[in-house]
Amino acid sequence: MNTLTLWFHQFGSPPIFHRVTARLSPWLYASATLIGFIGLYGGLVLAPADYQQSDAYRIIFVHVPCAWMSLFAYFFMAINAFIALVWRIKISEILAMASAPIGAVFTAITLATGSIWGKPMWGTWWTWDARLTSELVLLFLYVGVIGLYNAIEDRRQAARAAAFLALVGIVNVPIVHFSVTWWNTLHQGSTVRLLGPSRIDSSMLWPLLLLALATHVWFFASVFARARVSLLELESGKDWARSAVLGPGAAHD
Amino acid sequence: MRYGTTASACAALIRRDLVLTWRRRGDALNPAMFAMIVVVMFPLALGPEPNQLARIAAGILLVAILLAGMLALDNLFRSDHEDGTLEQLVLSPHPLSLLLASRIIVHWLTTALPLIVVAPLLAEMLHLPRSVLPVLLVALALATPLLSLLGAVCVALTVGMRRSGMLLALLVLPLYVPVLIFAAGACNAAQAGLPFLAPLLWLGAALALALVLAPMACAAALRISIT
Amino acid sequence: MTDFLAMGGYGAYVWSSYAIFVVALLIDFLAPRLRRQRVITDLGGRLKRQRKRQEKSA
Amino acid sequence: MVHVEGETPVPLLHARGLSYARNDESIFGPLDFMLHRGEVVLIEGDNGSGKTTLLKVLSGLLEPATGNILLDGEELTLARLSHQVALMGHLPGLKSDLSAIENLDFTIGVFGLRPGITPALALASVGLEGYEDVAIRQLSAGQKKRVALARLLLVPAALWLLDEPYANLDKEGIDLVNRLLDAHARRGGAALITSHGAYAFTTGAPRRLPLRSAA
Repeated sequence: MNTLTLWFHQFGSPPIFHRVTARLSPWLYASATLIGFIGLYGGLVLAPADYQQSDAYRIIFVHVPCAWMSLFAYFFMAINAFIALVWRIKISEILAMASAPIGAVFTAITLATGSIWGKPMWGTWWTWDARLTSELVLLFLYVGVIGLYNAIEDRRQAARAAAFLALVGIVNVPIVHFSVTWWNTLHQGSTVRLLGPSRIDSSMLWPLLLLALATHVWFFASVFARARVSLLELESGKDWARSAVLGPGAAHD
Repeated sequence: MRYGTTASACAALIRRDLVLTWRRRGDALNPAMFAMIVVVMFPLALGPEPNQLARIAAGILLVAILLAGMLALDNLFRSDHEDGTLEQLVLSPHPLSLLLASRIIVHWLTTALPLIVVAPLLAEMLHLPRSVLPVLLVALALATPLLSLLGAVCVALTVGMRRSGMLLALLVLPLYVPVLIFAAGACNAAQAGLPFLAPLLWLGAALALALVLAPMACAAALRISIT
Repeated sequence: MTDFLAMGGYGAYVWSSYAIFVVALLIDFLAPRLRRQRVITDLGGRLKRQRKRQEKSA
Repeated sequence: MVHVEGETPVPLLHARGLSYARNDESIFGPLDFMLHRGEVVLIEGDNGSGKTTLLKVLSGLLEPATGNILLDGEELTLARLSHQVALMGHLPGLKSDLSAIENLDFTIGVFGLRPGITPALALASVGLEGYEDVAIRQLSAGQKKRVALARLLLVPAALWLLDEPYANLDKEGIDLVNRLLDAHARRGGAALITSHGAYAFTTGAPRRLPLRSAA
């Protein structure tokens, strides 16, 4: 077994996963907020006003990274769901279910900031723009996975059922995106491209990329934190979990 | 607090139902999500043109919210019937119609209220003219308790059956027709600038009537179907 | 500073978007910690009961 | 036995010519019996002889086809009766999302509280101390039955109608039921129990009420 599979195998065992992520978590959160602040500073202060939308376009520095993140979270969920269903690895089951609420949060942020951005640009809060509509359908996919996971009593079975739904959903995401854009071109009444400012020059690009990196780091910090809690809940019968939760005293009775 | 009086029984029932809903608060959002999906379907089918959507917005909203309310009816008695608490309720010394009335009110609070809260958001999606929104909300505030009351009678009749979902829809929807007509009538009148008070008053009268008669009918129906 | 806040007249929209972003991430940060607290209290209760049962049967 | 000298005591429950039919196929034939305070009666009969139906009729859930039921000598009406009668069926009658204490608090809110006992005391007397705030979902079938028994202890009902009280209970559980029945009888209550043979009645031979299926 070469070092990579050994590492991966070790990472799969709950106590080690718990310890490693517990040590990693503060660093991840700290670096995410640090990079985020730098990006926000770049986007809000340094970047010049857009000649067409003046300062309203600065919503892009929140809207676009969250849109990318909502898709990334779904892929992360789907990959873990696949591993969980095929190799029955408990950790990837938990990671898949932990990433669903985070993806839903980022999708909700995208929708909210998108509709707020639409108000000054188009005069109405909600526009049936192709990307916003497919983002809304993505939110329903997330709600479906979370709803199914909470509806079933037994945690392991719930995770497997919701993982299967996530896999079915992953096929659906590109199809929805394609059909919505086709639907949008069919009714090509909509005018200017809402989501991008007329042109992206470098002074706007690097804050955007920094914020995208910050959201990705934040995602891993949050998915590890949530996974650790569900792991403790699932393994509360075992000694390692009890000693991790209640201090070494409680473990041996 | 003296135990065993009718007031304490209704209070205990309301408190228990609210705690139960809080324990399952994830499910409380299901009717709202269902209504949102149904509303999103229409622009996808009919096209996103704001003025076309605005004309049919009130109607779509009312139908979507009525259907969502109807779907939520099913768990009014089902879980109680399965774990035996419904039998205990029927056996209680207090007037069953009062207990069922408090049950229906809590059910309305936990299912229809989120629908009314989400209605402005859905109205915005369908570009409903801003002037019609208050009338729509008043119509919903009168129509949804009416639906819960009428629906409860039908649910009581089908409580023993296993696959009662579709049958419940067939029983309830004809009762919904007048409610829908008056609610939609009020909204369309408001949209056309005509006076819209009359249909709302009709809804209010029907609600007052149902508030008194429906719990009794529900109690009688429950006694029939509990055997 | 004030024109920075005004954001070219679109201050309300820009700052509300950023507020939603920060609040949502805060909720995402707090949710696992609250759940962890609930898991700890549940586990504590269960251990206490187990110890009481063992004493009773011992 | 609670006896007033010289004058026959008024029976707690008096069924006269009681029968029940479902789509006019008789479930149990005309039945006459009296139940005095302090008595525990065992209803015997094989499956399908209408034991559960009899309990439901006596509890007022079902209308009898013929005959009537007197409670403390007066005609039975549901409102008056329910303060006196507690029915424990096969289903536990507990909400699985709530904890044991929450279920019991709801019960005393609706059915009233017998003086001298609290939910916590009732749970302790059925051997479930420490399980007060455990959700019913996490309890075993036997423990759920014990919470249902605790509910019986809490309500001011004089007449207990128990349908298969010994089901799902271990040896210790069966002793618990017998102890509760004795205490209830000594307090001046009465009980009607249905059981198809699997009973371990220890305190003296109970009066039996054979229920022949009417076929």
